[in-house]
Amino acid sequence: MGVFLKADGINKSFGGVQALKNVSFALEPGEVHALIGENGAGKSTLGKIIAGVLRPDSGQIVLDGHETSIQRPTDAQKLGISIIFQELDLFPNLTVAENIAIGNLKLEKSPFVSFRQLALHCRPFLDQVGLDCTADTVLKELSIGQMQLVAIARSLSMDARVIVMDEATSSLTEDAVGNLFDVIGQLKGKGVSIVYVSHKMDEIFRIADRITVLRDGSYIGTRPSREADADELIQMMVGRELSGKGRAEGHATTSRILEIADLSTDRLEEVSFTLHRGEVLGIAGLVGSGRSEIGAALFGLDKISGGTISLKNSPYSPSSPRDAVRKGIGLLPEDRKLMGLIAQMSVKQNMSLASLDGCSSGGWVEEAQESSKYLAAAKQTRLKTAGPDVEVTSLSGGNQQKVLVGRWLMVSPDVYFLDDPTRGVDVGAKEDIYAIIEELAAAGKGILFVSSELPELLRCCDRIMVMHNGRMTGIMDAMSATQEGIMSLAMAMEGAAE
Amino acid sequence: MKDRFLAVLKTYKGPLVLVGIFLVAVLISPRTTRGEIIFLGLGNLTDMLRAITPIAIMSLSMTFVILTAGIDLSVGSMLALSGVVTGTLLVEWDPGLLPSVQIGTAIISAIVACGLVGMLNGVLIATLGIQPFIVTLAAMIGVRGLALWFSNNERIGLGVGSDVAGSFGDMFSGKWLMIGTFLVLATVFAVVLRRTVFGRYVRAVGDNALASRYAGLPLRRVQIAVYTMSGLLAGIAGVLLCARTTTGDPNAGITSELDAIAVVVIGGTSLAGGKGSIIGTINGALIIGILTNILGLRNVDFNMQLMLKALIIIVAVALQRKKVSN
Amino acid sequence: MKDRFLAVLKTYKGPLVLVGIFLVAVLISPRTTRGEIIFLGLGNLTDMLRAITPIAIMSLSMTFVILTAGIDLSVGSMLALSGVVTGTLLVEWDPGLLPSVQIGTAIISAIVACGLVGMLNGVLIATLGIQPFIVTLAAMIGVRGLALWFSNNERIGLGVGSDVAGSFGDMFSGKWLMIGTFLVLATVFAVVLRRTVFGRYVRAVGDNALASRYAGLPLRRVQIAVYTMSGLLAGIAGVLLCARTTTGDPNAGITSELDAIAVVVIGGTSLAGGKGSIIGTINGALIIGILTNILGLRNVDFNMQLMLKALIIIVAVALQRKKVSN
Amino acid sequence: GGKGDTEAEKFLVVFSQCNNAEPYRATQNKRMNELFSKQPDVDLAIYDGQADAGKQISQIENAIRQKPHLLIVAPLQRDSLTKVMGEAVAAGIPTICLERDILEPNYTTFIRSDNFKIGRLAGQWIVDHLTKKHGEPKGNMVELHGSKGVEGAINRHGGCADVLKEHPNIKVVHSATANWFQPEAMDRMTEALNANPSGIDVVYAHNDPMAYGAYLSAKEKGREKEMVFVGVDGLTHEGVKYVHEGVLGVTFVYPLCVDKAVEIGTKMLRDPSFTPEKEYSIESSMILPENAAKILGEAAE
Ligand SMILES: Nc1ncnc2c1ncn2[C@@H]1O[C@H](COP(=O)(O)OP(=O)(O)OP(=O)(O)O)[C@@H](O)[C@H]1O
Ligand SMILES: Nc1ncnc2c1ncn2[C@@H]1O[C@H](COP(=O)(O)OP(=O)(O)OP(=O)(O)O)[C@@H](O)[C@H]1O
Ligand SMILES: [Mg+2]
Ligand SMILES: [Mg+2]
Repeated sequence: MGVFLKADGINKSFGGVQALKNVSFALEPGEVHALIGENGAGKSTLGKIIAGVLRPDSGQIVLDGHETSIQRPTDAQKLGISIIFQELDLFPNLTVAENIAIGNLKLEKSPFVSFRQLALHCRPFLDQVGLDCTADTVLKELSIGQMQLVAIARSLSMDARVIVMDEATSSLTEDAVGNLFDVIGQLKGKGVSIVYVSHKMDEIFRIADRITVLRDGSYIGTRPSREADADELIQMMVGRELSGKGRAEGHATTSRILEIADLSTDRLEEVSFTLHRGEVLGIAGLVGSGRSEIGAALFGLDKISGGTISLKNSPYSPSSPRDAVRKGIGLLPEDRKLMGLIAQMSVKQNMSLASLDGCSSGGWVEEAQESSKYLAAAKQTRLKTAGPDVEVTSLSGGNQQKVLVGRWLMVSPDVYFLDDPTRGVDVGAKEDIYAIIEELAAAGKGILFVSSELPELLRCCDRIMVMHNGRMTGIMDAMSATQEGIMSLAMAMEGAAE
Repeated sequence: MKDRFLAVLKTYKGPLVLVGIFLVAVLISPRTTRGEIIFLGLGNLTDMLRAITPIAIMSLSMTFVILTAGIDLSVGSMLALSGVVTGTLLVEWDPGLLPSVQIGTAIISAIVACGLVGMLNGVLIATLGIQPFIVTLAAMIGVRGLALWFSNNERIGLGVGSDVAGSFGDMFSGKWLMIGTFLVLATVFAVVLRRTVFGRYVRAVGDNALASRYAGLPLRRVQIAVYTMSGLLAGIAGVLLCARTTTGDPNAGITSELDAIAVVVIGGTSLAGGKGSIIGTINGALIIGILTNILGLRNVDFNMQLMLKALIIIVAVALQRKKVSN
Repeated sequence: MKDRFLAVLKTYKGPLVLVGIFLVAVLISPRTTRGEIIFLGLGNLTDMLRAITPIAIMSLSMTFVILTAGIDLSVGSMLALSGVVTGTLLVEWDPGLLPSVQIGTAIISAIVACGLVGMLNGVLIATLGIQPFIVTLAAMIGVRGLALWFSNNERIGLGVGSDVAGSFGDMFSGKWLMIGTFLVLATVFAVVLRRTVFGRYVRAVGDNALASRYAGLPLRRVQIAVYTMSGLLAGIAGVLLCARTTTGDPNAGITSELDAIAVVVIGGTSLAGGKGSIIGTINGALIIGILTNILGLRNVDFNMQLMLKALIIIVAVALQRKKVSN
Repeated sequence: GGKGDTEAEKFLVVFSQCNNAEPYRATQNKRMNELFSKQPDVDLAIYDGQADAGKQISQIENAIRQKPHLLIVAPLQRDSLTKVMGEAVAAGIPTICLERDILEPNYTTFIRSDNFKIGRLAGQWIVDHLTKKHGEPKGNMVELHGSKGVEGAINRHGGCADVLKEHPNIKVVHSATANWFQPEAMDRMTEALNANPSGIDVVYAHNDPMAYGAYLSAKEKGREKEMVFVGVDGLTHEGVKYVHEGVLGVTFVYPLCVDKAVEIGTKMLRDPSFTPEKEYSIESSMILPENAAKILGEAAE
């Protein structure tokens, strides 16, 4: 088949950073073309240029053999190009339907709005992505995974010929991903092309026809996915061989560090489990199953309405996150932009934020102490940064995540609650994070590890508990667990619970 | 059942606070010698509505401005400019036109002048990227100077005669005309906000500016439009106030920007943008209106009034606020 | 070379604007009969500094408040309260103490009273989760009422005699005392912001409150602290103003909250929180100070002054702003 | 005396006005400009204190530095300006204190008007009016105050209350603060009317715009004949006009003091042998329908 959309010799720089260097990229009709690379390789930038959100410094977008002049997002939309943004840029106070319709030239032809028509219009797309909520739900009431489904529905509703999906599945669970892949299959049948950006190799092999690799803003190569193998792709991405280690060694002891009995909150019902020193306990479940809520309860964010917690063998009931930190709990939040980063602070200041009490005397920041602790944590996380004093937002996603991991390393709590720590993180950085988790376990910490990716749970955890609808539906040994077993527990009570 | 009742209570907190204040006003209202509750008299209720009208009108467009995460501090000065322009064109201009034509010209000139100021605010905010607070603060200072300069530092009296100026005063100070103008404008603004694409853009821009840009919304045009509207409504409020007081006063409306903002915020609109409604703003205007009226009827000492007002604003807002979310 | 020069220009935009305004002031300053540039006279420069001192002092803590993404509209009223308390304790209180002890008591009471008001603001904001704008707006209204009530609606004159009140006026209105107080406070605030844990927290809270909460920062304590500081500094400014005007005036400081906020924003601090500096605020205070001074020296018509001020504020801020990013 | 050494040299006269943005003050400024402009060798500079004592002090300090031949100060507050005016006198600058008192006689001469006296005049007029109306001094009064804590409001109230306290049957049934503003006065008066459905005899407002606003509110309810409106200030195009139109029953001129100041000031500039009195008191005059027309006619010339 012929080339349908072509990006030719694209250059783009932000201040001093050259994000794309003479990158070319071709898309055929009806193909799913994966775009992969490490954090900061330039994938999102290329996607945004295709979608008209950014303008290239030089280079051309050619569509159907015609040069285009895409100046703004609406130009791209008119040409049939739509995009799902990595950072899910949606409108929290608008309804689901309004989020889907906004900026859609076809739906906004008339200056007046009919809610009924809008709801009718949105319904099929919501059904397609499997989002079970009414069209007039206000967006901020959804969980992050559900929001991602809204973003997908929005781009489907654009009737586009090209859809750029920038890490569209980063917060989705297996069933939602399966759903999405069915939709992609149908779209392919209609000749729609998909640019599929992801860090999840298994997904890429499942869905992509061809795979293009970017590294440090440069084009490295394109492979048909049938002929590609993971090791080669990883080598193309990182420019060196990466020794993906196997299953982590167990470090679990029998000394209990955290015991939860019949814990209930507004969104949890009678959850009980025990965490030991040196243990990595995985938490699996579907979108909205209440995994994050366990962290919220532990960290003093949600009011506990029932049950008991004991931490290091003494009763524990946190009054605030500050109290939780004091008592030895650290929480790495699921949304790093919203709940993690202080955008206008430097890398070092972001890292030391939670442990300033330890780098100060009499309220004065001891800069030397802060710097040395920072250096240690940066080293442990293998942080790539231009320096300690650059703004944190100038880092790539994976490195931003490492900054937040480093923040808790500097605090060194007894229990870590890691909520999807590898979300949107590239393969190299993922390995780094797995390694850190193992080091922590070896040091006798207790770790709760929430993830939507079952393979990584199976790989890193000693045991895995499964959540459904705010309840714990099972807990199993990771050695003997299977993906199928976990999925059935995650969905088992569907219907029965209602 | 009880749950449903609680849910309804939660959704309609604003109106409930209003009803509460209304009931308190009824209870503490003085009575006539015949035992009638003065507060509840039709005359008093409409007086109350009219008194709050200029602020309430400005708070409608202020709601839009605040929804875009902006603010307009210049409305008080524009109100004064409008009154001064109206007054001057009615009193010191003798074009030999039909009175109705002259009155029309005066009104339109005043409103357009304020609209232009508002548009200038919008253009500076949208194109230079300066914070709305600072642009409209500068406009508040500068336009006050302009109004004083234009009127030669003097109040322009329209008189109560039957000449052009006097008949303007008669025509446009009617209770129902003022209240009616507000009701029409409120309906228009409510419909625009909820039922038009523009209204959706207004809410979107303040909710998430980056996402708006990504969605290809005409960010700048939306900003320019809301500040222009703010100017136009300040102009209308100024014309009405000029008619009601039969005076174009260059010192009118000092601190009324704060009153208008307070009405919007008491109505539940967030200064962070994105969240709010015209119904809420009407609610806020009524809360302030009733409060001022009943304190006046009871002839409460002015200083005590100030302290009570502070207290009631806090309580009214505290009662409406959502539970502090995590 | 040229690049470096441009880079330096970009980093120091604020001071450059200041230098520009300074140079213009020198150029357009009137001269004495002996040809000396009046603006540059030491007496005039220090007068200029002293004139801006009360606002400048309040703008220091206002910087902290705004860095936490808050705002404090009540500083003008607290300034008045402080003056009234000082005045009353000096004039109407006769405890038979040593004059210096009485003066000390008066000053400390005034500052503490304002600190308590500020703390109340902070507590309401931090615990009830009401928007700072509305809490401090209510405080602005209520505290004005309190000051008027406390002073029985009257200005309290300290007199210029050699009694306790008079000697307080003499002692605390000195030019160097006022300027010195400001310099000391400015240094303290700059150091606190840059070098302490608390300063770090202030910036973090304003940048991303949710993230600060997730990092276990004492969000509420930080908020309560900055509003308390705001009260304390308004109190200090009020004491100095009272000494300088030898009057405790319950109507002092009307609209000075806007002046203080303007100084902070002209100094480059963002009202969205998280970004800003004390150096910037000092810069902003000097820009406003010089501007007011030179317009006064040239005796520009007041209305023209207002319009020029508006223009210059816009230009000063526009010149400092970062290039609007795509 | 001035320092007009050479004939060619101009006289510099500085007028420190406490707040330009007020019609009464604007009228003062205008009148002062008008009168001094008849003397081509006088340069008049008007400084605006913007209702801020600190600012006015700084401006006078500036003025002292320029060594004017005559300094006229309309002080914002009695206490605040005392010291700096003392400095002016000490620097040898002939200084006129205009209209408002300061603590010490730190001036060459004081040209005063007296709000307390005006309040008393108004009170007496009200007593006379009510006596005429009811045969004895009794009746109901509404009082609309200027801004709380401001000298004018305090003394215009105080003077009136001083007279009324002798007449316990004259009751103040409603007393509200309208901050000198007409729109606020209209709203406050509306509330007063609603709270008192009948029987208001007098409305005493601390300035004419408030009195006028009160009239408009009463007229709208058809009750303007029920009561009489008393104002203060008597600016030609406001108070005098209102009285002439029958809107106000009476208003009391708050003297501009400017004519006298220019007369005395001119002598001080030009006649080295002239020594002004320490104080000139300018009496208020009463504007009644009988004399309003004449004053309007004079002003129109
Ligand atoms: N708005 C911006 N301002 C400055 N630098 C930017 C901006 N956007 C991207 N960059 C930089 O450009 C480079 C490419 O970023 P991009 O977001 O395209 O990477 P990515 O491949 O999508 O990474 P990730 O896998 O983390 O999403 C990075 O170095 C990034 O820091
Ligand atoms: N702030 C909130 N207000 C109301 N409901 C919420 C809120 N946050 C989450 N929920 C709801 O609570 C339930 C549990 O959400 P939670 O985020 O814990 O799920 P999760 O298992 O962590 O899934 P995810 O993959 O989305 O993180 C969901 O039904 C979600 O919609
Ligand atoms: Mg990306
Ligand atoms: Mg979650």
